[in-house]
Amino acid sequence: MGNKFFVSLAPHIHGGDSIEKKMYGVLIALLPALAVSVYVFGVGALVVTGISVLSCVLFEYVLQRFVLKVQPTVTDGSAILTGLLLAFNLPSNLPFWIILIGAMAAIGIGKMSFGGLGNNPFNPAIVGRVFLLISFPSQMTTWPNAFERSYVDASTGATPLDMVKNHFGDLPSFSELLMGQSGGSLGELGALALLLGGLFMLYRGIITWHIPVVILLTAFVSAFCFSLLAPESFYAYQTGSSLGNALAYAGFHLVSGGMMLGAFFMATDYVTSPMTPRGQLLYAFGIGLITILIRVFGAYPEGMSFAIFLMNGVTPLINTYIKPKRFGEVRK
Amino acid sequence: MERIEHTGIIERIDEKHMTVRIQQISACAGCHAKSICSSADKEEKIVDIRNYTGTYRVGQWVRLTGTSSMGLQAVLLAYVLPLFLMIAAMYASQQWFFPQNEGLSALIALGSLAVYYPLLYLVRNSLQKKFVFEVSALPQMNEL
Amino acid sequence: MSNRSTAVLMNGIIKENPTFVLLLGMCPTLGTTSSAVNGLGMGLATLFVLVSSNMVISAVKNLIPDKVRIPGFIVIIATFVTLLELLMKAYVPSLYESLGLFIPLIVVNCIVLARAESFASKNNVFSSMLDGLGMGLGFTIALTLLGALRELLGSGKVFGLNIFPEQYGVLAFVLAPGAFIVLGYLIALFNRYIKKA
Amino acid sequence: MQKLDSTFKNMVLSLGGVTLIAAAALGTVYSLTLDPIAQADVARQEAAIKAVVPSFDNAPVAEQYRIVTPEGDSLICFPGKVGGKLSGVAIQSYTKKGFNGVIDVMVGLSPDGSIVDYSVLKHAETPGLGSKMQEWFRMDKNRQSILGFNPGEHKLWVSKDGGDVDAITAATISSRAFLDAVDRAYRSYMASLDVNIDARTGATASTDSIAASKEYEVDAKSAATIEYQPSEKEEATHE
Amino acid sequence: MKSFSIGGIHAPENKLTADKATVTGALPSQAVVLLNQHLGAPATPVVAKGETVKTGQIIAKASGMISACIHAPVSGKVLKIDECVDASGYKKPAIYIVREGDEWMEDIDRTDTFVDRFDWTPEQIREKIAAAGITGMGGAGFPTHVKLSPPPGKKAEVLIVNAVECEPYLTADHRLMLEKGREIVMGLRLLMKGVGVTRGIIAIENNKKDAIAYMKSLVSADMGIEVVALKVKYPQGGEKQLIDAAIGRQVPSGALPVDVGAIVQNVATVFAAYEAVQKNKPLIERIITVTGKTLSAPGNFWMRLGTSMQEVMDMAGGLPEDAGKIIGGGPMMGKPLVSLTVPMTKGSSGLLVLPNLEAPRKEIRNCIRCAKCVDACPMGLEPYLFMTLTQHEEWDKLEKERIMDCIECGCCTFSCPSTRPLLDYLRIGKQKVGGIIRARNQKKVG
Amino acid sequence: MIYITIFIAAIFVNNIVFSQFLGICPFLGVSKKIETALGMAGAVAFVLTLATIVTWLIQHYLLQPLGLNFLQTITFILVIAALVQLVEIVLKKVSPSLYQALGVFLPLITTNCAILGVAILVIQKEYNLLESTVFAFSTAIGFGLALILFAGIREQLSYMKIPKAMEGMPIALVVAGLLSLAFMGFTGIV
Amino acid sequence: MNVTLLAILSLAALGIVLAIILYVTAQKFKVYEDPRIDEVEAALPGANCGGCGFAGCRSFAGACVSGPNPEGLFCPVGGNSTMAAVAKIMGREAVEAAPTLAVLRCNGTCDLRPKTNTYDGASTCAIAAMTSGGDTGCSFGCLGLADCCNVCQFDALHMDPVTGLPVVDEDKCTSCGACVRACPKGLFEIRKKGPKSRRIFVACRNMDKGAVAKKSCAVACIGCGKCEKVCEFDAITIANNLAYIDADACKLCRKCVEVCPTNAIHELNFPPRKPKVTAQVAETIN
Ligand SMILES: Cc1cc2nc3c(=O)[nH]c(=O)nc-3n(C[C@H](O)[C@H](O)[C@H](O)COP(=O)(O)O)c2cc1C
Ligand SMILES: Cc1cc2nc3c(=O)[nH]c(=O)nc-3n(C[C@H](O)[C@H](O)[C@H](O)COP(=O)(O)O)c2cc1C
Ligand SMILES: Cc1cc2nc3c(=O)[nH]c(=O)nc-3n(C[C@H](O)[C@H](O)[C@H](O)COP(=O)(O)O)c2cc1C
Ligand SMILES: Cc1cc2nc3c(=O)[nH]c(=O)nc-3n(C[C@H](O)[C@H](O)[C@H](O)CO)c2cc1C
Ligand code: SF4
Ligand code: SF4
Ligand code: SF4
Ligand code: SF4
Ligand code: FES
Repeated sequence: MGNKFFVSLAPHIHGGDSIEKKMYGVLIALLPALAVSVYVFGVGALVVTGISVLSCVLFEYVLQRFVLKVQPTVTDGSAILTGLLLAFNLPSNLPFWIILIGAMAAIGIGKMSFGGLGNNPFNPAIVGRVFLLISFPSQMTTWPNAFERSYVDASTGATPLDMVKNHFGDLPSFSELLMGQSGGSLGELGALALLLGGLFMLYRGIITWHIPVVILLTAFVSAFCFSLLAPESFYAYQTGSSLGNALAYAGFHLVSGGMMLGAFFMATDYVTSPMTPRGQLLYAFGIGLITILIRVFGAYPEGMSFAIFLMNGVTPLINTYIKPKRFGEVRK
Repeated sequence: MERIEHTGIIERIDEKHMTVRIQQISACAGCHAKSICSSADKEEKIVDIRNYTGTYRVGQWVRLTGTSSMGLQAVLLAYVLPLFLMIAAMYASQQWFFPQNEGLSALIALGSLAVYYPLLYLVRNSLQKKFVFEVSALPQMNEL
Repeated sequence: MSNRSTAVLMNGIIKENPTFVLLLGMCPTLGTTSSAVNGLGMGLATLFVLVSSNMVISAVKNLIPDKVRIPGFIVIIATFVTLLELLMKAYVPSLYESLGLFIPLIVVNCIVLARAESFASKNNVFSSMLDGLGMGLGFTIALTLLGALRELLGSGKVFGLNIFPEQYGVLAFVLAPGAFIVLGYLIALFNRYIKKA
Repeated sequence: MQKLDSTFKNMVLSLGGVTLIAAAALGTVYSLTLDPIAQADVARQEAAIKAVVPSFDNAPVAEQYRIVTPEGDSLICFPGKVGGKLSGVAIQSYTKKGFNGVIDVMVGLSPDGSIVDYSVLKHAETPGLGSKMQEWFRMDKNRQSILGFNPGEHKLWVSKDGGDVDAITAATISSRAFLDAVDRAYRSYMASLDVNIDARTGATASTDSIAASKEYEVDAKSAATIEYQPSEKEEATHE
Repeated sequence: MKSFSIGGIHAPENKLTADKATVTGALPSQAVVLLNQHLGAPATPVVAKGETVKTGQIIAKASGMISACIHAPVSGKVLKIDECVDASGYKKPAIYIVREGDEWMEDIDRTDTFVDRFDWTPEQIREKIAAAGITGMGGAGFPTHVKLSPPPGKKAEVLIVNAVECEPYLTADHRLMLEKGREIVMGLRLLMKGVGVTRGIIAIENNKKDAIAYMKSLVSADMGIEVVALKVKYPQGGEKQLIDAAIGRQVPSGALPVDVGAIVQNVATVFAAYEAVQKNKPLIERIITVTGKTLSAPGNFWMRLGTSMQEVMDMAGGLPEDAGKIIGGGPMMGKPLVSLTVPMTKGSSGLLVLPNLEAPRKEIRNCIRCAKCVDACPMGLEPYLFMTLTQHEEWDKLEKERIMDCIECGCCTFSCPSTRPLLDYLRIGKQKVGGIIRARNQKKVG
Repeated sequence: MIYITIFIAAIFVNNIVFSQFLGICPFLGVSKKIETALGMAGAVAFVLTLATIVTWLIQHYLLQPLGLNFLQTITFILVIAALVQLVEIVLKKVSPSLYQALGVFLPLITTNCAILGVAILVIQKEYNLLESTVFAFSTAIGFGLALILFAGIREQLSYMKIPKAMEGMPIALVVAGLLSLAFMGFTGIV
Repeated sequence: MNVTLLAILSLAALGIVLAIILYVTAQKFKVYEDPRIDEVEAALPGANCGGCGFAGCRSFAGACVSGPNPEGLFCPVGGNSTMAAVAKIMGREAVEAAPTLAVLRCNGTCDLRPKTNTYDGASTCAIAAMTSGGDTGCSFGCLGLADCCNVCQFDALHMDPVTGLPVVDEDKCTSCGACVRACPKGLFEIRKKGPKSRRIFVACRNMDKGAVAKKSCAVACIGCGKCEKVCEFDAITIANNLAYIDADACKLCRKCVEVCPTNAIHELNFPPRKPKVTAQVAETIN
């Protein structure tokens, strides 16, 4: 008989795509934003990011190795990504032990309880973030001012969203928001850098346009409508006309807070977003709307995380009821 | 459409009509706590089957199949519609007819049910056609 | 104590632990365990109702015809619950306040009726008391444990005693999500280590 | 003994019997606990009053009366007296502006309206944040403490909004709400003085304090019709 | 440029042998002729052990409605009628012929001359095709004469020639067009007449520009034939996808192409039809692409059916040292071969050797729900779901999710970043669900 | 306006399951399949609303005038139990086939904390009749929402390989916890 | 006492109304359920494996209670003792069924059946069977990917890493038949346990001609017919180049075992024989 050939069914070739390619692609896309936050927050940003990434990777390794007793898969990059995105959702002066708790919540509760990559119904980084927000509200809602570049002892200030919500303070200008010169979490600044990363991911085919575009669109339109309906109760840039105010208000929401980060990097997480384009549209619509609802009416100044979190919960239903367009489905 | 299946035992057979007793109500059948659960009653249910085909005998075990859409429709007719009716009746009564009299409004709301269910009773024949179960024989040992 | 009595007692504590194994009475379990004291209080309140209703039901079981069994039991249970309510209001008002709605809800706690149905209505008064005691203890232990754990994680205290500084407390654990999550992991641990053994 | 059969007669008798006995038992216990429950209620209120009013030798709970708020509803006021002379009042106030629902606060005011002490009765604010209000506003740090404040002389709102009180770190909402409750107590109290120098309590409101409450004049007027309401036990607390 | 509308992938084309003119292969010393080279019932042998046969002589007759005749690919003596391992890895009945010389049946025109007789009646055309034992050469192996007689009440409007050859590596159809273009056009006209349609389309993917140009030069408007260039995208060759791409109609689930008025035939089939009608030549040989990155002399060869793959391989310089996987057909749809003893059949369009480095599959990882498989699926299905449902044996749900629509193209497995063997499980699911459906239908009938 | 506030608050802000901790047993028990969850949601909505109206009547026209507030618990539970039975009888009379379809699909919800809890809550909150009804109805919607979301996730998880120790109830509870975490986002919306 | 009186009156009234409602309900709803169904169910093992041919233990219990004749009703998991208990509840004679067990009819261990290929597909027998005949020359033999072990609810099947074949744990196997249904090669057979658990069977399903079979597997049944000839009880038949031993006819004389040239016939749980013959075979199977 001689030769021993490999035997397995078709297809016999593979496109060469891999989890690593996707994950590291996202990591690369996040680098510009990381650079902006290091520029703005200095060592604080680096320390928080470092602790977060390291602890996520460590927890994942330890849990897989010693608790679940499976082959650790930390090299696939998803834990690094979770760590990085978690860090992007934290203030740059957060005490290290809180970051550790966040990483534990993200990886331990949010991911490994379900058996690891691919099984988690909720976005782990968001689980970590919201868990911390609920648990340490004061630490999580005091942000260093921009250009306070140290980890400890930075003086704290309000984020632009805070100011809008509570009607006070001088809002940073649009261009400042775009370039990242305002206070907030690590990844809350530099809308432009985030957008750049998002475009890179679109170009590389890591994500599709559906989710980010629809989130931004819905958020813009709904913020615009709210502002137009009750101009006096919303505070943002004053342009003179109520239409202009509404536009400015809606525009402000797009470039402030976690909107860009959420739309491009967190809502698009494969595992927790719907499988079909149609489903993704619905999901993104929900995120956009809930975000603005929370920002406008809720107790929290920022609603992105909660919106994604909630829509993650709806994703299984979307997947059950919204099916891809089948070939041959009646269409005239 | 997803199927709900039950195994039951044939109680009685007339021509073109038989009565099957099913053992455990659906959602509780697989519950770990069914043996001590009080919130769900564990009465048996009798299901009438009309227009079945095939031959069956009394005492035979059969499989009943319905679809869960059938169940959902039943819930709609039995509960959801009257619920809305009740709320509407109450709202109307409070808002327009007897704004002051809460007791009366409550009675009117309850009374709306007393109208709804008799209406349902009038259409029971068409309901009967809607909620039909399929019977099929269970495999017996010797057929395996 | 005889072997059988011990078995009846232990059954409720370990083998058929109402919280960890049967997963019954989840509402009070989750709703009242934001601290160890509350958990203990709720546990004891349920224990009281369980033991007394079990005993009474077992005593009168033959006087109640089968078909009105359940409502009869409910009346008996509800009576004890109301008694408990009145007594707590009078003598431990602060605990009553913090347990709130969950005291009257003991009536619908599945464990109570379930034990009445499946044990007390078939056994003698003494065994029924033991059964109620076992179940009640199982419930109490579970609730106290859950409460203590949540209190510890959430505010660094157990029964109000500081274990570590409060500022390190992870608030989420005393809030609603913590209830579900901690219970989830506790059950996992219970399954893994105690039920097997 | 044989189990009773499920005949109609048996069923009705048995269930009727069970309910009968149950009702009898409950009725009895109810009557027995009526007093202890009422006492417990009083004790609880008295404890709260004691915490906020310096000292009294009367029975404030028994002497409670209602005062009208500027918004038009009423608060319960417990007068504390030493030797028949008003030593302070405890006012059970509330606010709906909390981070998570209603906050009930017992505010102790001296006869002239300055804040003696306070005690948060009920709230659903976040533990560790909003819940800090129990201690925060009596801590002598920065501009946290409101004890001894006379709201007529101080700006009883948070410094962020230009007031004289520092908000709880990261819980401005709760702080605003809390101060709103205290303020309501103060205003209602002052208004009650304004309209009617209370003969019953025997207090003579100092003219100063009335003058200090000028700001509230408009409100006070609108609330002019004050009704005295000898309280009933049943009508215990404001929900 | 036109293409089908949902999903699809673009794999590296690797058409190594596109410019290698076909070479007529050596005659085999022994031909092993399998009795079911087609879909449907195996043919019934009509020769006995020891009998002498001529090339082109019928040796097995179609048995039943869906079946096809089989002819001797070589002349010689019938050694035995026995079993032989085919590409599925299981033993199937076959006729073994030991070749002696190459003596053809007299009525076969073996010359290269182009015949353009066109006075056949449709019946004659269909009969000749049936007699020649022609089955689809694009893969499925459906007896062609059956396809040419649509069920009553259904009317074909257009005949589409499937010349997209979307599989990577394979070039057999491409070469055939370049070398036998005229014959193909003639074959198409005959087939159109045979089914009674006036419109013909030759669909070619845009990576075969020379073939597109050449075929365009051969057709004229009065024939009713047009040549359509399609965007390169796999699985354009799939019947449903091709119809969508060529005429913009989607065949509904469970329906046949004729339901939207189309019939699809592979180019090689069309060529075989030409030969059957004009030259009386049954289907006994075909072009096979023998290819692989490490082969010393890959190429396209005219080979007689029944030749063992070993001998086919020898034409291309023999099996390379590092051969890791041998595939009968293309890399996306082909069957893995357990050995080279397998004989060629009517559907053998390629023999591909993957080197050891590329052969083994990668480790299976958790599904990360990236939906790449959903995006890639040309049928608009959810392969990831099929795999889990199959693993959980949820046959009802699988049916509801329309697993039976899967055309087994492999796009899903190809795209999955977690290298999950989606199609493997899908096949199990299809098999089980298909069985259940059949049982149910039978019950209804019975 | 107040009704809208009650409505939103009961569904999102003070969701009966995620923040009030009522009705957890059916929440955990009847959430393995989306469709049963849907059915259960409808049935609970009806019973909850009906029971609330009836108990409200009893409280305001019977217990309160007679000064028998302390009999609240025992009366309510009995009335609710009887009510559910009554509905069954009526349904069975009205259309046996409809009744059968229900019985095969859903368990009978006799009593659970949610129903008794809401009946007591509306009394405690001193809602008037219409407010009580809206509150009961909204609470039921909130219950349905929670149940259906949860069922969706559980159905998805049932196809995944969950670590052994976490299988079944533990993971369901963790999911419930995370959902309740997500629902905290609605804090303060009304 | 006023309150108490009121309480008594109203509650008692309520109680009576309730009693009436319930009475009516009870009249309308309760159906008589044979209490024996519960009893029988309690006596059953509760594995709900379906081995009896019914949807679950309760279905089976129902069938036992209602069925006019107990024939054909057998719980393979509980076995005769359970059936005896059931019969007792029913007040009937138990029908003894011969105890059975699953046996594996393949003996092609790794060393006796050389690999010819490397199977590289998804790790289940079902898919491997679909891909090719398997990665050895024998397309009838065990694929070794443990589908059978995975379906066994009773932990009675385990892959032997050395032989690459599944091994039946005689103590745990309940002969539920799940493995029989799961194996795509049909290698399991539920077979009479035999006295002292002694069994003789042909551990092979290869239907190739002798020479071919022999080439792919050293212990394949080559259909030579020696066993058939030597069997005095006509228990052995040969069809398609494969011998089969009828368990009912076999008298466990062991003659066939000795004559089989390829050691394809297995004997289980017999006392060791005088040295000489195939000790090795017994080893490989157990
Ligand atoms: C009030 C109530 C509580 C229930 N509680 C549980 C429970 O805690 N756990 C459980 O697994 N099933 C419980 N069940 C049964 C489930 O509704 C359901 O029938 C079971 O999960 C089986 O689903 P399956 O058929 O998908 O296996 C309960 C049913 C009811 C009516
Ligand atoms: C989980 C969480 C709980 C919070 N709880 C409260 C609270 O109880 N009271 C409060 O005033 N603010 C609370 N906040 C903060 C508010 O959302 C808001 O940020 C804050 O009141 C703004 O005031 P600041 O200017 O003091 O930060 C909470 C925030 C979070 C994240
Ligand atoms: C995924 C897939 C890809 C296919 N690719 C081709 C192809 O490239 N060329 C081809 O002729 N047939 C291809 N086929 C076969 C066609 O669907 C169809 O069976 C064939 O064109 C019909 O022609 P025939 O009967 O002449 O073979 C493919 C089938 C499938 C399912
Ligand atoms: C486009 C994309 C976005 C991602 N976003 C997140 C994220 O927001 N949070 C996170 O924890 N992981 C994210 N990941 C990584 C990974 O999917 C995630 O850890 C899984 O949810 C873990 O199972 C992302 C991955 C990709 C490819
Ligand atoms: S193999 Fe089937 S499921 Fe996969 S992509 Fe092709 S058609 Fe879709
Ligand atoms: S391509 Fe693979 S990983 Fe992505 S969804 Fe499909 S099966 Fe899952
Ligand atoms: S070995 Fe087979 S027959 Fe025996 S218990 Fe396991 S699956 Fe059932
Ligand atoms: S016996 Fe059958 S199922 Fe078991 S491993 Fe072998 S081939 Fe697979
Ligand atoms: S304890 Fe609340 S529903 Fe069971």
